[in-house]
Formats: sequence, C-alpha cells, structure tokens
Amino acid sequence: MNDFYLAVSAFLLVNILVGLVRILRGPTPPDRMLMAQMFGTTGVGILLLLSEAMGLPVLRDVALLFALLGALATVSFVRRYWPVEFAEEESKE
Amino acid sequence: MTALTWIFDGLLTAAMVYLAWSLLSERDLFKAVVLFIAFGLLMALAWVRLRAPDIALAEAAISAGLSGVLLLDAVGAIRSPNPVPEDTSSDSG
Amino acid sequence: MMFEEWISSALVCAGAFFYLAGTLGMLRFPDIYTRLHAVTKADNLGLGLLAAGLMLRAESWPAMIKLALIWMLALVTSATACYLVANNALRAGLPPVLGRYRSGSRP
Amino acid sequence: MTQSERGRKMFIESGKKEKFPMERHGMLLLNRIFHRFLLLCLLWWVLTEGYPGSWWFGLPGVTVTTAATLGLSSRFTWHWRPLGMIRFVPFFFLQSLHGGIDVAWRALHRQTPMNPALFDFPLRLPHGPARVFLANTVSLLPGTCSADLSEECLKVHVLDGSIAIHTRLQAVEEHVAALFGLSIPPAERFEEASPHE
Repeated sequence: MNDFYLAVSAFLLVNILVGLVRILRGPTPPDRMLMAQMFGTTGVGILLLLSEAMGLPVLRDVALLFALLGALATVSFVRRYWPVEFAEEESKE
Repeated sequence: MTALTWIFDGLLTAAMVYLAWSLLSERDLFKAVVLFIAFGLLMALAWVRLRAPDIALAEAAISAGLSGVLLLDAVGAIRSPNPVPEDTSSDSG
Repeated sequence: MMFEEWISSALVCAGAFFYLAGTLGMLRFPDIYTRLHAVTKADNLGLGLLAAGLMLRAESWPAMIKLALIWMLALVTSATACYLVANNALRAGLPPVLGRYRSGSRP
Repeated sequence: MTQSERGRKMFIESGKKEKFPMERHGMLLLNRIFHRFLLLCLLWWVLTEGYPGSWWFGLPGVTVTTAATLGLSSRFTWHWRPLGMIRFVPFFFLQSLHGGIDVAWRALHRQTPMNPALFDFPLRLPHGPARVFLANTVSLLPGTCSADLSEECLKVHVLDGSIAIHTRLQAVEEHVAALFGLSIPPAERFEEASPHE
C-alpha cells in the first residue's frame, strides 16, 4: 500500500518537472509566477502522500504551511514586482 | 528501500542539481528568482525524504514565505516600473 | 476495510489525474487567463480529491479535519492569487485570446 | 421586492449592534465570545491532532486569541446560515467536478478546443463579504475566473463563451445569498450569447 502512495507522489514529481518548461520559457512573468504557485500546490499533494507513505504524520504540518504560504510569493509578485494599479493612481494625481 | 524510493530520490536529486545550475547561470533576474522558489520547494521535499520534517518546516517557511517575497521585492525595486507587457503599449483601463 | 481502501485509492488516482490535467493546461493553453483556469483546477479538484482519498485512511478525527483544513486553506489562497493575477493582467492591458481557438490556428 | 429590501435592511443592521438594549447586547457579546472560544478550541484540537498534553499550552493560547479577535475584528462579523451551508457545499462540489472534467477534457484534447470570452456579470448581492465570497467562488469553479470586481459588475473570464454562463453564475449567486442569509432581487433574463462573437 505504501508503494502505491510513493508511486503517485513520484508521478506528481514528474508532473511538476514537466511543468518546469513553463517557467523556463513562459512568455510573460505572470506565466512563470503561476507555475511557481503550481509547484507549491503540487508540493502540498506530494507532502500529504509522503506523510501517508513514510508514516510521518508531522508532514501534514509542513503541507499546511505550504498551503498557507504558497500564494504569498504570488501576492508579493503582483503587488511589488508588477504594481500596475499604483502606477495608474500616481499618474492620475 | 524499494525500487520506487530509488526512482523518487533519483528524480528529486537530478531535478535539484539541474535547477540549481540553471538558476545560477540565468541572466534574467526574475526568472532566477522564480527558479529559486521552485528550488526551495524541492529542497523541502529532500529534507522530508531525509526524515527531517522540522528542517523541512523551516525550509518551507523561509524559502516559500520569506526569501521568495524578499527577492521578488528586491527585483521589483531594481527594475523600472511597469515592466511586464512588452508587446502591448500602455493601453490600460 | 478492503472496500474503503479501494475507494481511497480511486480518489487519490483521480486527484493525480487532475494535477496532470492542470499541468498540461499550463503548458498548452494559449494565454495567462486560460492558464489561470488550469492552476485553480489543480488546486481545487486535484488537491481536493487527493485529500478526500487520504481522509478515508486517516487514523483519527483531528487528522481527518486537518486534511480538510489544508484543502480549504489552499482554496482560499489560490482564489485570492487567481483574482489578483487576473485583475492585474487586465489592468496592465495584457490582451486575452478571445473567440474560437484551436492549437495551430491562432485567430 | 419587499423581501429583497428586508434582506438589505437586515444586512445593514447587522453592522450596528449598539442600537440593541443593553442586556440584549451583553447576551449577544457573551454568545459570540463563547462561539469563538469553541471554534478556536476546535482549531487547536485539529492542529495538534488531539494530543492531550498540548492543552496546557493550548488553553491559555486560545483564551488570549479569543480576547485578541474580539478587540480586532468588530467590523467583519458575518453569519453563515446552517441551512444555506448544507445547500451550498454539495452544490460547490458538483459544480467543481463538472467544470473540472470539462477543463481537463480541453487540456487533454489533441487540439485544445476553447472559446474564451470576457463577460460583465451584473451583481445583485449587496456590498460586503458576500461579494468577495462570490468572486472567490467563481474563481474556484473551473471554467470561470473572476477578473475584476467593480461597483456593479463582476468581470468574468470564461473558457467557453457559448455555454449559458449567466444562468450558471446566477445559480452560484443565489446559493451564496442563501449562505449569507441575504435575499436578492429575482433574476432578469439575459440573452445567452457571447458578446464577442
């Protein structure tokens, strides 16, 4: 049974490694950032599967933290790296 | 140690080495930051595989939460404002 | 017990399938707006079905609720991120691909 | 229509508690403190996975947190109706499953057929948390993605502009209204055609 969960988590790992292509050649920065967020989400899935496969319930806490902080980088990206809204407001004033 | 764990660990290690190399040799700073966030996630998974969930927890908080945000902020401060759309003029609204 | 394990495995496999579909969508969809759909789907259904499958095998009630909590947390953060990115892309004037689209024949 | 006015009035009055008589106010406050305390206890129980020794640390923490939330969030109280919740949760599951299979089919199809469109969906919900909740729900249901929440409209990006998107979104909106215990005016009929074709 543990092998099953390990196999699925290996599958998810391959999945995000294929998605790496989008980071390497995404045409715009938001595309790259989205793929990073996708990494986080898939990471949560892998961690949950590993916690079952390895018999380490602590890993659920790691997954919880990933879910909590996963979108933080995206939010920072939108507000700090790509602040369109602020630029507009400044130009109006 | 079944064959599956070997496959999983091998994939993880190879991906981390590749990711580390490509993020160090990357000229585009933003791309390097996104790659670094992805690398942090794989690093956390590696700590998990080494049965060190506490370090994985710290890694998740630091790489996904702290460094990602700080580095994105820094890159945003370095670059000129409104950098994203290259193929479209400032046709907002 | 056996029946429960089968259901759990099926749910985990379904979750993995939606992760795969999300990644393929990220790679193949034409623009940032459509790719957002793929990401939120992986968040919602992939993680949701996977967590549901693991919930069936959780050893205690709190562990089960914790899995559901992780899923809900991921939902909230992904919805927020999705709205922020879509809204910012729209304000920045990134043009969405509109109308009928098939790969190879860009309108 | 009277029903909708009543709903709006209820929504407005839920924000100003100081109009109640003093005793009622005190009872309500006690009730709220108690509910929040129970909720935080549940959260602690879940986070520690029921480890009994953790309550030495947890009970003081929960007490302090309850006090802190009372001091911080007096403006953002909202009440979810249990009945609305019972109706909303299966609706959300079914809709996500349906939409998810649809998007997965598009992603796995050899030619990725799609027909993206931008819609302006006129909102019937009043201002406040219900609208934000609706925008987030729309984002989570695959096939739709909310892009701009403005004064009267929600700009929605959809993967397939040829389906009856207004009817679907109106159903979502009605469920959200039921969840928050609000009543909204009856739906208007819309031309179900893509504006960009």
